[in-house]
Amino acid sequence: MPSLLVILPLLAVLLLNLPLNFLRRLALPAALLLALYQAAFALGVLPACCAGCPTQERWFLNALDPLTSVLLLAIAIVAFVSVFVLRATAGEERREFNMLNLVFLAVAGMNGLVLVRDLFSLYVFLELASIASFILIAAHREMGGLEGAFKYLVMSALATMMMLASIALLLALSGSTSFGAVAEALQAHARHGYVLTALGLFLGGLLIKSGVMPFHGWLPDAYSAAPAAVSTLLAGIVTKVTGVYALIRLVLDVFGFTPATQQLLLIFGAISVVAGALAALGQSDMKRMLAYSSISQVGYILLGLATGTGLGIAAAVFHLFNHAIFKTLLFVNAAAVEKQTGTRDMNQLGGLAQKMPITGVTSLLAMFSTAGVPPLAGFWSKLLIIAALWLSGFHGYALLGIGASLLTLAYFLSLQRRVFFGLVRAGCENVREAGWALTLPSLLLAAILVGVGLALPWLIGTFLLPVKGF
Amino acid sequence: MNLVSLVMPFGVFVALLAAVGLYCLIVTRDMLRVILALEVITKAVTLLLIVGGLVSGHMALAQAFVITLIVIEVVVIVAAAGIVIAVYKHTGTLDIRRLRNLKG
Amino acid sequence: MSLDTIMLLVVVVPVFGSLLLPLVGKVCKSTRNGLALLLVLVSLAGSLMLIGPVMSGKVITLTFPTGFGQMMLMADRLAVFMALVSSLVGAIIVFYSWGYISHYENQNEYYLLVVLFLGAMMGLVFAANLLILYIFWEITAIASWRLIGFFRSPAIVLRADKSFLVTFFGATMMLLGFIMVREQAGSWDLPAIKAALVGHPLSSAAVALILLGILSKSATLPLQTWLPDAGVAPSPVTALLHAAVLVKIGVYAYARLFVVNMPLPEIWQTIVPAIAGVSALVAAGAALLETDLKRLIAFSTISQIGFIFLGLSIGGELALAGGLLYILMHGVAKGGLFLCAGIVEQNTHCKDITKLGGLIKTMPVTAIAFLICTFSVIGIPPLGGFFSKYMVIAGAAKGPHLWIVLSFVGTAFLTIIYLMRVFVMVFMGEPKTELKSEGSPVMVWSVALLALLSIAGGLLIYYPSFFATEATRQILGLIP
Amino acid sequence: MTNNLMYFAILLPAVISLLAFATRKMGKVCAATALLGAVVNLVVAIKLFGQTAAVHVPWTSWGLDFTLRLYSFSGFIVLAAAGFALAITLYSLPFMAKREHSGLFYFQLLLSVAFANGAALADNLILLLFFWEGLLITLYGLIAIGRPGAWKSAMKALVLVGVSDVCMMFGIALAGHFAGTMQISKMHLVLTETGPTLAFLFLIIGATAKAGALPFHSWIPDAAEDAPLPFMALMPAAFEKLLGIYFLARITLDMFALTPGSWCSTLLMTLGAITILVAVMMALIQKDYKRLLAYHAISQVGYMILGIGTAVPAGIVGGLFHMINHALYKSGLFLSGGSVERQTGTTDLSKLGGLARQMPITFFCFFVTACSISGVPPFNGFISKELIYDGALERGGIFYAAALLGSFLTAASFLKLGHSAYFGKVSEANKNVKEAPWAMLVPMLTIAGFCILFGVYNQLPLHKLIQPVLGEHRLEGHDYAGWHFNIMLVVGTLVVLALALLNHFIGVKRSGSGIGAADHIHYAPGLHQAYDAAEKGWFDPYELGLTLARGVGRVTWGVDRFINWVSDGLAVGVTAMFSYLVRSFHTGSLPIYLWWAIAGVALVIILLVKVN
Amino acid sequence: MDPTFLKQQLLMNIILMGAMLLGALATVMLRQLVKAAIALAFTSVVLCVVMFKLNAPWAAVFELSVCAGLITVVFISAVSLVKPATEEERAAHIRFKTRRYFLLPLVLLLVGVGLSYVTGQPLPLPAAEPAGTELRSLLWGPRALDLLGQVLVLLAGVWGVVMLFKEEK
Repeated sequence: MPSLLVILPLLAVLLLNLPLNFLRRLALPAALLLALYQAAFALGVLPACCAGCPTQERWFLNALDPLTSVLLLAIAIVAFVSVFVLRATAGEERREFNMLNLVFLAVAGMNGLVLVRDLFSLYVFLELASIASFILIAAHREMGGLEGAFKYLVMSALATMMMLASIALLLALSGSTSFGAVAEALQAHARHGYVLTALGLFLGGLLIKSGVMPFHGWLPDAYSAAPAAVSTLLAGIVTKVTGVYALIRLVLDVFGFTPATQQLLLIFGAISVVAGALAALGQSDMKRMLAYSSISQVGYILLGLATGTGLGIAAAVFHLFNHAIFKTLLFVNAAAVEKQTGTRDMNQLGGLAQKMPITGVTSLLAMFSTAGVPPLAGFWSKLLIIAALWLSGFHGYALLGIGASLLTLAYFLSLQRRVFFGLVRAGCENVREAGWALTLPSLLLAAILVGVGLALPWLIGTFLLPVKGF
Repeated sequence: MNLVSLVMPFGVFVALLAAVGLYCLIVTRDMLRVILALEVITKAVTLLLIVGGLVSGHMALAQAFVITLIVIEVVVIVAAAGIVIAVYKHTGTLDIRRLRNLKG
Repeated sequence: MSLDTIMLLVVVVPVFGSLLLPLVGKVCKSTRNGLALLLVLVSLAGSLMLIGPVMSGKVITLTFPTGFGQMMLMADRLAVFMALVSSLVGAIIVFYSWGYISHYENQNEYYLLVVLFLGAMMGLVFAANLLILYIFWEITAIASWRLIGFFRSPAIVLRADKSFLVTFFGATMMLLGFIMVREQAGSWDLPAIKAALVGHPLSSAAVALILLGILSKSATLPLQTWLPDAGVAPSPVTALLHAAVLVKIGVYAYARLFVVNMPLPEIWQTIVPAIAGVSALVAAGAALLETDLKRLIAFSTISQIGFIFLGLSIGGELALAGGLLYILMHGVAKGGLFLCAGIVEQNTHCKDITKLGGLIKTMPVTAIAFLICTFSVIGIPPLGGFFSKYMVIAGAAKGPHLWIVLSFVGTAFLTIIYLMRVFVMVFMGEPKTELKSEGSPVMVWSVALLALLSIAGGLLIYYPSFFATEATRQILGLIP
Repeated sequence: MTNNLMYFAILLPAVISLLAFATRKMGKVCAATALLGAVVNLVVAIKLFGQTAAVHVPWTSWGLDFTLRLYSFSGFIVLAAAGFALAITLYSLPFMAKREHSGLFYFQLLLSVAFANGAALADNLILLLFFWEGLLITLYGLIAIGRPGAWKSAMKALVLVGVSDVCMMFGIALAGHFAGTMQISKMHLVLTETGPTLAFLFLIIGATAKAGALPFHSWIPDAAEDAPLPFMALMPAAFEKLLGIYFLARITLDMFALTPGSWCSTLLMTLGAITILVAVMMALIQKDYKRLLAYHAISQVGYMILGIGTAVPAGIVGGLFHMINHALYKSGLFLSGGSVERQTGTTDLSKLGGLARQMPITFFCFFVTACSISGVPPFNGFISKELIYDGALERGGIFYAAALLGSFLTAASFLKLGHSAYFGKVSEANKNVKEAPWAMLVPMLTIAGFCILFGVYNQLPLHKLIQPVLGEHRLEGHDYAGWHFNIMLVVGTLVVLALALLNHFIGVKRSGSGIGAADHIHYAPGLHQAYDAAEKGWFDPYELGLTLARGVGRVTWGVDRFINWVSDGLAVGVTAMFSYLVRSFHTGSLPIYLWWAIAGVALVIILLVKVN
Repeated sequence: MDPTFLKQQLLMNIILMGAMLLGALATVMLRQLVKAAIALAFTSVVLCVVMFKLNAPWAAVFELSVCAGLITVVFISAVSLVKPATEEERAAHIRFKTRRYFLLPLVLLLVGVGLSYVTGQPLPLPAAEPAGTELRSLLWGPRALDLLGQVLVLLAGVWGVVMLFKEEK
C-alpha cells in the first residue's frame, strides 16, 4: 500500500517519541527497516508498473506508475544509506535521534511527493521535505551549515511562493488543482499570456528547487556545508525529488511538451551541464565539487527530458536513478574521508586509496559511472540521453553533452589525483579505512552501480523503456 | 462590470505586494528583514489564492489551501528565525554579508 | 568444449579471473604471479585452439539477445590473429613483470589491471557489437590510466590523467559516431550493420567521429601526445600500452569497423593514409631529437603505427596483409625495445640517453636483444619487421598516392637514424653511469624471447604471413 | 642435385656460421670451423659453376616465392665470392688470432657468405632484397667489432646502406607492381613510362649504393680505419662490388634493357664519372694506407658504373670485367695493407717507409695489384679499363676524358702510396719488421697471381665468365678477349701513365718525400679550399643527411610540441579560465543568487511567450 | 448584481489594498525591526478583513490568529533575542539604509503599469460557479492529504525548534 509509505514514517516518529527511553535506541533499526520495506515494496510493484497495470489503491494516495516506483526505490536506497552515514558521523546520541526523526519526515515528504497527483498536495509534501532538509542542514549549528540552510531556505521559499502563485492562477483557471483538470484547462488556453505566466512561475520555482543553473545559487553551499548524512540525503535524493522529479512529472502530466518547454529545458540543461562541470573543475573542497557535479548531472536529466521522446524520458529517469546512486556513494565516500582525516580540502589529502581501499575503489566506480564510463550504470543512462538527443535532431546538444562528459571525467580525475590516487601525503600516513557503517553502504551502492550496469542490456526492454509509459 | 473586473485590481495589488517583498528581499542586508520580506510575498500569494478561489468559485478549496499555507508558513518562519538566531550567536550580527563564507 | 565456449573463455577467464588476483595476492604473492600468467596463457591457448577452425573458414559466433541487439562475440581470422598477437606479447610481458614489478608497492593492483586489460583486449577483439566494443574499449582505457599512474607521484598521475582524458575524448566522439551508425544502419550489431550499409557508405561525419576515437587510442596525429607522456609508467606497462596492445586497439578497430564492416566514402582512402603519413613523419622527426629513452621509443611507436594505418587504409590485399603482419612484428619488436629499456632504466635509474653509454659491456644480452628488435623495427631481414614493412610499402606503391608512400620512405630513413642513435648512445661508447650487471633472469629471458620471436617471425615468415593473407582474403570477401 | 646444391650454398655457410657462433669463445676451434665453412662453400660454388638450374618453391601468396636461378652470371658471382671468402678466411687466421671478437668475426663472415650467395642466386626480387638487406646486419656487426669507437663508423655504414636499401625496397615494390611479377628473369620493363622509370631509379640507388658509388659511399673510408682489415677486403672490396655491380647489370641488362643514348644511360655514366673523379681526388690526398685504398674502392666503382652505363657491349663487358678485377686487386691491396698493419702496427703513411726490403713478398703483391689498379699493361686492370674507355668513347669524349683523368690520378696516388710505404727511409720503430706469416701471404700471392693471369690470359675470364653473361646476340658478334685494342686508346693510357710518373717526380722533388708527392695538387689554388671543406665533412652525404634529418626533426618536433601545447596548454588553460570565470560568479552573496534566479524566471517567461 | 454596489465594493477593495500595500511598505522600510514586525501584523489584519469580505471566513480567522498573532510573537521574540547586548555589538549591528529603497516606487510603478496593460486583455477565466462544497467536508475529504502534510510539517517544525533553539550544553 503506497499510503503506508507516508503514514509509517509519521507513526514511527510519533511512537519513537513516546516518553520511553528504550525507544530511542530503536529509531535506527526502525529507519532501516522502513527503508528496506520501501525498497521491497518498490521493487515488488515495479514489474507490474512497467508491465502497464498500475496497482489499485484503496486509500487516498492512489497513483503508482513506473516513474513513481523507480523514485520510491531510489528514496529507499538513499535513505537507507544516509541512516548508516548518520550513525557513523552524527556524534552525540541525542542529536542523532533528532536528525533521524527529521529523516523520517523528509522521507515521508518525498514519498508523498512522488505519490500525489495534485498540485497543492505536491506543494505541501515538497515543503515538508524541504523544511526537514533546512533543519537538517543547520542541525550541527555550525556556521557553514547555517549559512547553507539560510540560503536554501530563502531561495526555496521564493520558489514555493512562485509555485503557489502559479497554483492560484491555475486554480482560477481550472477550478481545481488535480493534475488532470489543470492539464485540461491548460490545453484549452495553451497560448495565452496568463497561462504562460503561470507556467513560467511554476517552472521557475521547480528550476530553483532542482538547482539548475542559473537558479542554483543555494545548492553548492547547502550541499557542501551540510552534515555528512544530510548532504548524502540532500544531494542524493531530496533535491532530485523536490525539484527534478516534480519537473519531470509536471512537464509530462500537466504542462505538456511544447517547443517552448523543450527549448527551455534544453537551454537550462545545457548551461547546467557545462557550467556545473566547469565550476566543479576548480574546486578544492571535495563536497563542493560533488555539489557542482550534481548541477551538471541534473543538466543531463533535463536534456534527456527535453527530447520529449520515450527514449529520452526513460533515459532521464534512469539517469535520475543512477544519479541518486552514484552521487550518494560519492557523498558517503566524502563522509568517510572527512571522518578519517578531518578535512575535505583536497589539497591536504593524498594517496588515500592505499589507506582506505574500499572507499578508494567505490569512489572510483562512482566517478566513472558519473562520467559515463562503461560498463557502469551511468554509462547507459548517458548513452541513452545522448542517443535520444541525437535521434531527436538536437545534434548540437548531443555533442555538448558528450563533450561535457569529458569535463566530468576531468574534474573527477583531479579529485582522484588529489585525494585517492597519488602518493600518500604527509599527515595521511595513519589514516585507516572508515568503519563498517560507511564502507558497507559504499559497497552496496557500488554493487548496484555495477550490477545495474552489467544487467542493463537485458533490463532495458522490460524496465527502462516503459518508464515513459504514461 | 462583473466579478472579473471586480477582482482585477486585486491582481495588480498582489503583484505590487510581491514586488515590494521581492525588492526588500534583494536589497536588504538584515537577515530578519529577509524573513519579513518573505512574509510580505507570502501575503501576496495568500491573497492571490483567495482571489483565485473567488474567481473560479471554489472558495472552500481556496480557504483550505490558505489554511494549509498559513500553517506551513509559520513553520518556515520558525525555522528561518531559528537559523537567524543561531547565526547571530555565532557572529553577533545579522548582516547578510557575513553569510559569504561559502563561495567559489 | 565447443568453439564458442572456448571463445567465451578466452574473454571471460582473464576479465573475471583478474578480480581474483588481489585476493590471492593477499595470501601468497607467488601464487598470484603464477595465476596472472596462467590467466593470460588461457587466453593464448584458447586463441591457439581457435586457429584451426577459423583457418578452415569457420566463423564462430556467440549471441546474447538484449535490448541493444544481439550482443555478439564473433571470431574470424582477423580476430583470432589479433587475439593471438595480444595474448602472446601479453603473456611475455606478464612474465617479465615478475621480475620488474617485484620491488614496488601495489602489486596486487598491478596484476589485476594488467590481466584485466588483456582480458578486455580479448573482448574487444571478439566483439561484434558496437556497444560491446565500446565497453571493452573503455575498460582498457581505465586499466591503462591506472597503470600509467602506477608510481603515483603527482606529475606521473597528471600524465596518466592526460592519457585517460585524451583517449576518453576520442572514445566519446567515437560513441557519438556509433550513435550515428545506429541511426543510419538501425542496429548495433556489426553483421547487421554490414548488411544494411551495402552500397551506402557511412556518412562522413560518422567516419570522422569514429576516426577520432581510433586515432586517440592508437596515438596518431593529432591526438598523439599522450603516448610519449605515458612513458612514465612502469616499463612492462609501457610495453603493453605502447607496443603490443593498447595502440593496436585503434588499428584493429579501424580494420574491424572500416575495412570489414562499414564501407567508407571514397575521400577517406586518401585522408587516412595522409594522416598516417604526417603522423609517421612527425613522430619520427620528434624521435630524432628526443633524449628520454622511453619517450623516444614511444615516438617511434607513433611513427610505426602510421605504417600500420597506411597498410590498412590504402586498400589492396598486399597492403592489408602487410598491415596485419606489421601489428604482429611491431608488437613483438617494440615490446622487446620497451622491456629492454625497462631493464636499462631499472638498473641505471636513468632514462636520459645522453647520460647513458657503454652498457653493452655489462649487459650484453639486453643490448643484443635491443639491437635485434631495433633491426626488426627498422625492417632489416631476416627479422620479421622486414616483411611487414616491405608488404606495406609495396602494397601502398600499387595505390594511387605515390607521394604519401614517398613520405613513408622518408620516415623509414628517419627510423633507421633515430633507432640506431638510441642503440649507439645507450649501449655503445664510453660508460657514463656506474655499470650494473644484467637485470633479473626473468626479465632478461623475456627480452631474449622477444628478440628470438623477432628472428623467428622472419625466418618462419610463411606461417604468420599465411595467416595474415588468409585473414585479409576473408576480410575482402575473397574466401569465406 | 644442383637444386639441392643451391640450397646448400645458402644453408651450409649459415649453419656453419652458427657453429662458429657457438664456439666463439674457443679461438682455434672457431677458426677451424670458419675455414671449413669457407672451403665447403668454395667446393659447392665450384660444383655450381657453369651449370644452369632454377628452383621455384611457392612460399607466400604475396609475391615472395623461394625462387633461385643458377646460370652463368650467378654461378660466377657465387664462385668469385666463395674464392674471396676462402682467401680472406685464410688470411684472417693469423690476422685475427690475437684480437677480440674473432669468433664473432668468423660467425659474421660466414653469415655474409650465406647472404651473398642467396642474393646472387635469388631470382625473386623480394628474396633478393631479403638476402641483400640481410648483409646490413653483418656489415654493421663486422664494423662494430673493430677497434674501440668503431660503432660510429658502423652506424654510419648502417644508416647509409640502410637508406639506400629502403630506396631499393621501394624500387622493388614499384618494379614488381609494374611488371606484374617478382621474378627477375621474367621482368621486362621499358623506361619510357614514368612508373617504371621511377622504379629503375630507386633500384639503381640500391645497386650503386651497395657497390659503393656516390653519394652513399662515405662510410667506406671511415670503416677502413675502424673495422678489422679483412672486413674491408671482404665487404667493400669484394662482396659489395660483386653484388652491387651484379645487380646493376641485371637491372640494366635483364629487367629494363637499357639502351645507349637513353637519358638513364647518360645518368648512370655521369654518376660513374663523378664517382671516379671525386673519390680519386680524395684518395690522392690521403695519408693513411687503408683510407687511401678505401677511396679507391669508391673510385673504381665509378668505372664499372660508367662501363655498364654506356650500354654498349664493350662498356658492359669492361664494367663486368672490371668488377672481378677490382675485387681481385682491391682485396689484394687491402690484404697487403693488412700485412703492413699487422707487422708494423700502423697504417699511417708518415710512419712507414722502406718496407720493400723488409717485406718483399708483400711488396711484390702490392706492386702487382697497384699496377693492376692503375691500368698498367699487361695486368688485368689494364684490359678492363681499355674496354671501358672503348665503350665510353663511343658515347662521348667527355666521359672518356673523365675516365682518363681518373686513371691519371689513380696512378699518381699509387705512386705516392708505394713510394711512401715501401721506399724511402725505414723509420726507427719499424727497424725489426719482418715478412708476414705464410697464411697471409698465400692469399695475397694467389690474388696477385690472378691479377697477372687475368691480364696476360684475359681470354680465360672473358670467355668463361663475362661474355657468357651477355650472350652472343648482345655482344653483336664481338669477342673482347685478347690483345687487339684500339691503338689510340692504348697510347692514351700509356701517355697518362707516363704523365703520372712525371707528376710524381715533380711532386717528390717539390715536397722532398714520397708522402708529399701529391701536395702540389692538394694545395693547388682552388682545390685547397675544396679539400679542406671535404675533410671537414661538408660534402659527406652522411653528415649532410643527418643535418637534413635534424632539420626535419626540429620542424616536426615543433609540430609535435605545438600539438602538445594545444592539448596541455591551450585546452587546459582555456578550460581553467572558464572554470575560474564561473567560480568567480559564485561570490556567496545571497542577493546575487536571488538576482540570477529572478532573471532566470524572467527568461523562462520570456522564452515561453516568445517561442509560443 | 447591483452596479452601484459593485462600484462601492471596488472602491472598498482598493482602499483595503492600499492599506495592505502601505503596511507592506512599512514592513520593509521601517527602521526598527519591532515596528516592522508590527507593520507586518497590520498587513495581516488588513488581509484578514479582505478575506472576510471575499467570503473566506475560515481563512480569515487563521490569518488573524496565526499570521497576525503567532508570527508577530515569533518575530518580536526573535528580535529581542538578537538585540545587541554591548556597545561593540551595537556598532557591528546592521544599519538600515533608506536610500536602498529609492528605486522601490519606480519598480512599483512599472509593475503596476505593466500589469494593468496585461490584465487589460480579456482573461480566459471561466465564469464563477457557486461554491459547491463546504470547507469542512472538503478539508476532511479530498484535502485530507494536505492535513496529513500539515501534521508532518508541524512535526518538522517541532524538531526545528528543538534543534535550532535549544541551548547547547
